Amino acid sequence: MEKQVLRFKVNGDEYEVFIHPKTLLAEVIRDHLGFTGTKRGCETVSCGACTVNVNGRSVKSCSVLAIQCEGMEVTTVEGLEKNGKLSPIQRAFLDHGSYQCGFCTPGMLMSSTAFISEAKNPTKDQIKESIEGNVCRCTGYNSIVRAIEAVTQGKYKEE
Amino acid sequence: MSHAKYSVINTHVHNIDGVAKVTGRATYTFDVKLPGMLYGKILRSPHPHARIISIDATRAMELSGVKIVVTGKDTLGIKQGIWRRYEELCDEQVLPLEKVRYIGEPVAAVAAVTEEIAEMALDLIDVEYEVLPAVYEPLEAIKKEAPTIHEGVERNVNVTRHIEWGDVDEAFDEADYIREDWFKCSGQAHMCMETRAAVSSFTPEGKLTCWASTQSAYYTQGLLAGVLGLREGDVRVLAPYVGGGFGGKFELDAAMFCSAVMSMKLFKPVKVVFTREEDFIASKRRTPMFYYVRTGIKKDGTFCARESRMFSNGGAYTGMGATALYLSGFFHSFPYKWRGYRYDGYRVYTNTLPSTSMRGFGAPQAMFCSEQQIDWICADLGLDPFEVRRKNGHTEGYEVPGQAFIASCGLEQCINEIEKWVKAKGKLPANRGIGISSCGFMSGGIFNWFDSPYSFSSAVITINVDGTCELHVGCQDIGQGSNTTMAIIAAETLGVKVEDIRVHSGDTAHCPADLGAWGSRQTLMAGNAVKMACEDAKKQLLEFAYAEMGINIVYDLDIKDRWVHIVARPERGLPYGDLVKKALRAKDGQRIMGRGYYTPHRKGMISPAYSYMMQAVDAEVDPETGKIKIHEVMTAHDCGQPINQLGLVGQLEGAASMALGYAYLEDMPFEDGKMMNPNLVDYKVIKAPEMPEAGIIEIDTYEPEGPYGAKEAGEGLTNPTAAALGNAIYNAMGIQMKELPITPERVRKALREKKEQEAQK
Amino acid sequence: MINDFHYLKPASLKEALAMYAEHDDCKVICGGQSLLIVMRQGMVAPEFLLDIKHVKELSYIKFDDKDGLRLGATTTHREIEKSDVIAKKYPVLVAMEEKLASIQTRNWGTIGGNIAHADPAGDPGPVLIALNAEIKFGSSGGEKTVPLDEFFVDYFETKMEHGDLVLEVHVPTPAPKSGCSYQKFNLLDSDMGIVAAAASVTLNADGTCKDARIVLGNAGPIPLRVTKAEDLLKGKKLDDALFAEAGKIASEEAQPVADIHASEEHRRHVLGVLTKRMLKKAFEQAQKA
Amino acid sequence: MSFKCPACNKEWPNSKQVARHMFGTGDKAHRAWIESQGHSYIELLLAQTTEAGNKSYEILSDLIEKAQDKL
Repeated sequence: MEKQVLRFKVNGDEYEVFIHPKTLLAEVIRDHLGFTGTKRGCETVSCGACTVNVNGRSVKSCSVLAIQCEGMEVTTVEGLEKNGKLSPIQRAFLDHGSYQCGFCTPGMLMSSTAFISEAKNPTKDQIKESIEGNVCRCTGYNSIVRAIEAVTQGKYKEE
Repeated sequence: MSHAKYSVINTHVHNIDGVAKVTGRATYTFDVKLPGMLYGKILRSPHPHARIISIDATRAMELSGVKIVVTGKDTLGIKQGIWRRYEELCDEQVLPLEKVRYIGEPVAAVAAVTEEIAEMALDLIDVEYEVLPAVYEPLEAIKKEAPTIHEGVERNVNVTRHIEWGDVDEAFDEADYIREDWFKCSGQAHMCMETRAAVSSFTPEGKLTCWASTQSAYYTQGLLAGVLGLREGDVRVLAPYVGGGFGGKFELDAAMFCSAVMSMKLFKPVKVVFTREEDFIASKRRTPMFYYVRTGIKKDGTFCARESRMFSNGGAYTGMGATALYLSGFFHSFPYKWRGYRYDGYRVYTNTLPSTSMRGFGAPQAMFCSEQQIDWICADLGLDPFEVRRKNGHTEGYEVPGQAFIASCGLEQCINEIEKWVKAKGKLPANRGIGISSCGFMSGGIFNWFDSPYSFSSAVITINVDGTCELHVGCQDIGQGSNTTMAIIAAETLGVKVEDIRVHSGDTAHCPADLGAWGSRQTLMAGNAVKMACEDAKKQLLEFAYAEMGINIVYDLDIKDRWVHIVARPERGLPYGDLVKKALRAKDGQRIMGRGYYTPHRKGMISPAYSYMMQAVDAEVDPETGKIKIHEVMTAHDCGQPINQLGLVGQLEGAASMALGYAYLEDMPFEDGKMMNPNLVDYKVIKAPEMPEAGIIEIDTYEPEGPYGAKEAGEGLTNPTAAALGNAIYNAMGIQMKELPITPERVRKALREKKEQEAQK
Repeated sequence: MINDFHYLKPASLKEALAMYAEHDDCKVICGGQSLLIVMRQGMVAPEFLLDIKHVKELSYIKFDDKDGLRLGATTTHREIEKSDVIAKKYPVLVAMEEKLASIQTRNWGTIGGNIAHADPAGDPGPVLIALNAEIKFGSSGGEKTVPLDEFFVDYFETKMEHGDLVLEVHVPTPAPKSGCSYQKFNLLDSDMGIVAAAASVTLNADGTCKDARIVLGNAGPIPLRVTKAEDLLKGKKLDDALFAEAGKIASEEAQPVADIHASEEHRRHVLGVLTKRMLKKAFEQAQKA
Repeated sequence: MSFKCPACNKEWPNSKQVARHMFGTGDKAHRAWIESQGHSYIELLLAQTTEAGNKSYEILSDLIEKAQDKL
């Protein structure tokens, strides 16, 4: 019940927040730090819109207590872009029209980013499974899969 | 071919909102945060039908942090509805005064300093109900003994629709074969990723600003003004980025209404966001329909007559259901020529979640019945389903008697292309089959039940000194990419590049009124308005060009890729940017401004233009478990001249995923009026692993009424899929699926029945 | 909305056990992938929450040919899925993990947490029981090791008492000429099973069945061993007819409960089909092994 | 010749279209006229859906035709 201090890194910067232990990572990211790129679309850890990366691994930030991330490195969609240069997967999303309403896009990008970082020439099915924790109601996923595929095939380089 | 003709249209153009969306910069109503903002929550009815005896908020108000609790008594109690023109169809008080009619209906709303406190306060509001008998199914609700849901509405019949042409009975007499079937089509949740959300801010000068997740800022403005007793002009609605709509977000919802009511009492901003569960149980849904279909046909495959009866489960209120009732009946005749056609549609009130429009607008249900029955008839008579569809299909210049005129129609080419594709697949392994289904859809409804005094679409384009343009449109981008489509049309018309156009939309204070994003209307209607506005501006520019270039007035001038030139002598001209500077000077500094609008006239009863398509679904059934695997979807599609290449592919694939979900996954089971799966664990939307390849074959036609020959693309694509899957399963296993969704259990049941029948023979 | 709680963060296993022992109304969180959902629904509202996510001693994957596989309780699903040695020696575990929820959940959720949650629809239970796994749990008072198929007591209930933590899962080295396979029946690839079946088969030198285990998922209050079906196979030369017969018996032994996703009849039927198929698959692996 | 709606006097080329208009409108005035002819609006309406054919519309158009000279 007593608040506690949480020290961790978000998008490369040190943050110190004073929170109730019950506060979810998603709440700290959106409400305390104002990184509203991260969305929320359900209460059942089903939709993946809140996906962020913790120490390079994708997690659903609505299913993680922020306090558990003490000392860890969190990356949100705002952290993919480096001084105005978009990351390969972001550019691939643009080229392939891998978004429509855009509400699931930040989560999709974070799942893809984590997957791409560890995938060695994955199959189409592996790519599809890499985003099966993320719901998109608009695109039918195929354009997202094509974008991830293009990046894993080395068609997009870091700028 | 079109590429040669156009420099922007149907080329690879990034969505103009793309960067905002892939970097997290795009802010939705869900993200809006204002200084001093309070958070609202809604108390909902646990009963499907009950009289509200009393509401006591004393305990809630004692909770520290709670600012207000409002009930129906704190509102003007106005019964509202999107069918504003017809009083009897305005039947919904968002906060009801006397009684609740479905589980989840709002009863009271709280605003507090935090969302958590507001949620706690809900448990401290004491409501006394008198529970009333309830009814959940339309065929029960029309019985004499059924409870009355809306006073004075006999037998709970909400709206009826009769469509008829030709002498139906005579046409049936000519038929060699008549087949009758009953079908049951389920509901479906829109399941927008962004749940219903609104932030309202009312200020002492008596003006309301409302950020809303809506498909039509203009409708929201009109409806809010109506229920709050404000002038439309004093209500400003902002629809920033919208996280999906699919037909569920252009009525007045409880987030908009309750936030506004509370803000008006507190003079503070109030934010209300639905939880996913609220979005399931208390928004609205695709209309569940019972269809009786009787079709008469000649031995040679000529269609004679069709007669259909349809009961739809309207739920507690009208919403857009009245339109769905009509369109379902109309598109049930599509895309074929019937000598006699008769449809009687009945929308019946029940004590369930109200049903309304959803992508396809009643047509997916209608096609599920029609396109399957046609295949069964073909099997009964040994006819070729492709041939029969070709023989009876709409053609250019056909008039649907008294209903519609078909100016462009690529149906036959669609059928030919899909036939080729299917034949090329050759023989399939056991338990696997391909099903086909064809249909058409409208490019915007021409009806004005909202009673808008404004033209259906409007646009204003203003040219800055450097040649960049501000394009103001009222049409709403909800993810389908209309802002990009409008930018493309503007750039093509004006002869500039897409990056020269900044699109302003989703703000009633700055953008001209427009009916918004529904009925596949924006590309054609808003597109025409944008084209007209840009032609207006271009004409003004070219007047200066003639003077500037001092050429013979018989020459034609044009602008392409920022180059103003003589059409016959393209090398002779001047840069567009220079011309704009000169024109500005010549007009005493007035900016060049073009205006355009579109209002349909003499375009029949439904729509100015119709898209056509045929779709094939390749699916496999596990004969032991009944589980369905979709291998591939292929669609041949006539949307006139494609405008936005990437957007079109996205619409096709998105429609396929939503329509496949409707066909075999998504269901909204109710028990005693309670939805049993109001969450994303139990409500099954398709995910990446289930999504098959969904290809598209574009059939180029030219629609004279559309901008650059364009018509609808995206919504209609939801129509054929359920039927195509049904036909695939019929071809694979010889079973007829008459109920949606096609679940493994239903497949097994059908397989069992088939075995039993064969055993009897 | 999550109720308030006191947050306990032990630095070591010893401290964790001590803290758990001295706090009565206390729940343990590690990945929390199941716990936080029920806490958000207010169904679980402990006064204390003991976080063992950072107890490093419990996070390990050890294997040697004699002893077999040892998984520390806080090992994540994703670590198991990505382990080369597990892929080589226990491919069925990797296959099971690949279909367990989503990558995000597997990245944060742990094997110990999953088993302690004791959801009869959980994936690891049936597979590990088919592999003859045993589980070690303990409190400040001492440790116990029991076969996993004796660990589950009822829906969301295990043999563990207050103060007990899951410590380790031990999977023996697979016997020669044995195979094991698992499949769940669901509508979406990432869903829990509407029902599921795991089967393991071990053959004698002469090719007859030495041992068989059949464990059903979401077919009763616990991961359900269907011993009648198992006994049918032992000592026999296995063939499709026997697999089908075993499937029939399994579907009769099962105790599935109907919900909106499937009737009891459909669940029983599919359990029979899955049992038949998994036995055949396990048998074919055993022949190859 | 054209046919008038006995309730609101709107005109159509044939009586079936008038019947359709009366069912479609279904407001008090139109219901009242149908009731005055000894029929129940709602019963006719439901008969139209629960039975094949077009009986209700035929019954109503007959009534409308008979009523024409009185208009």
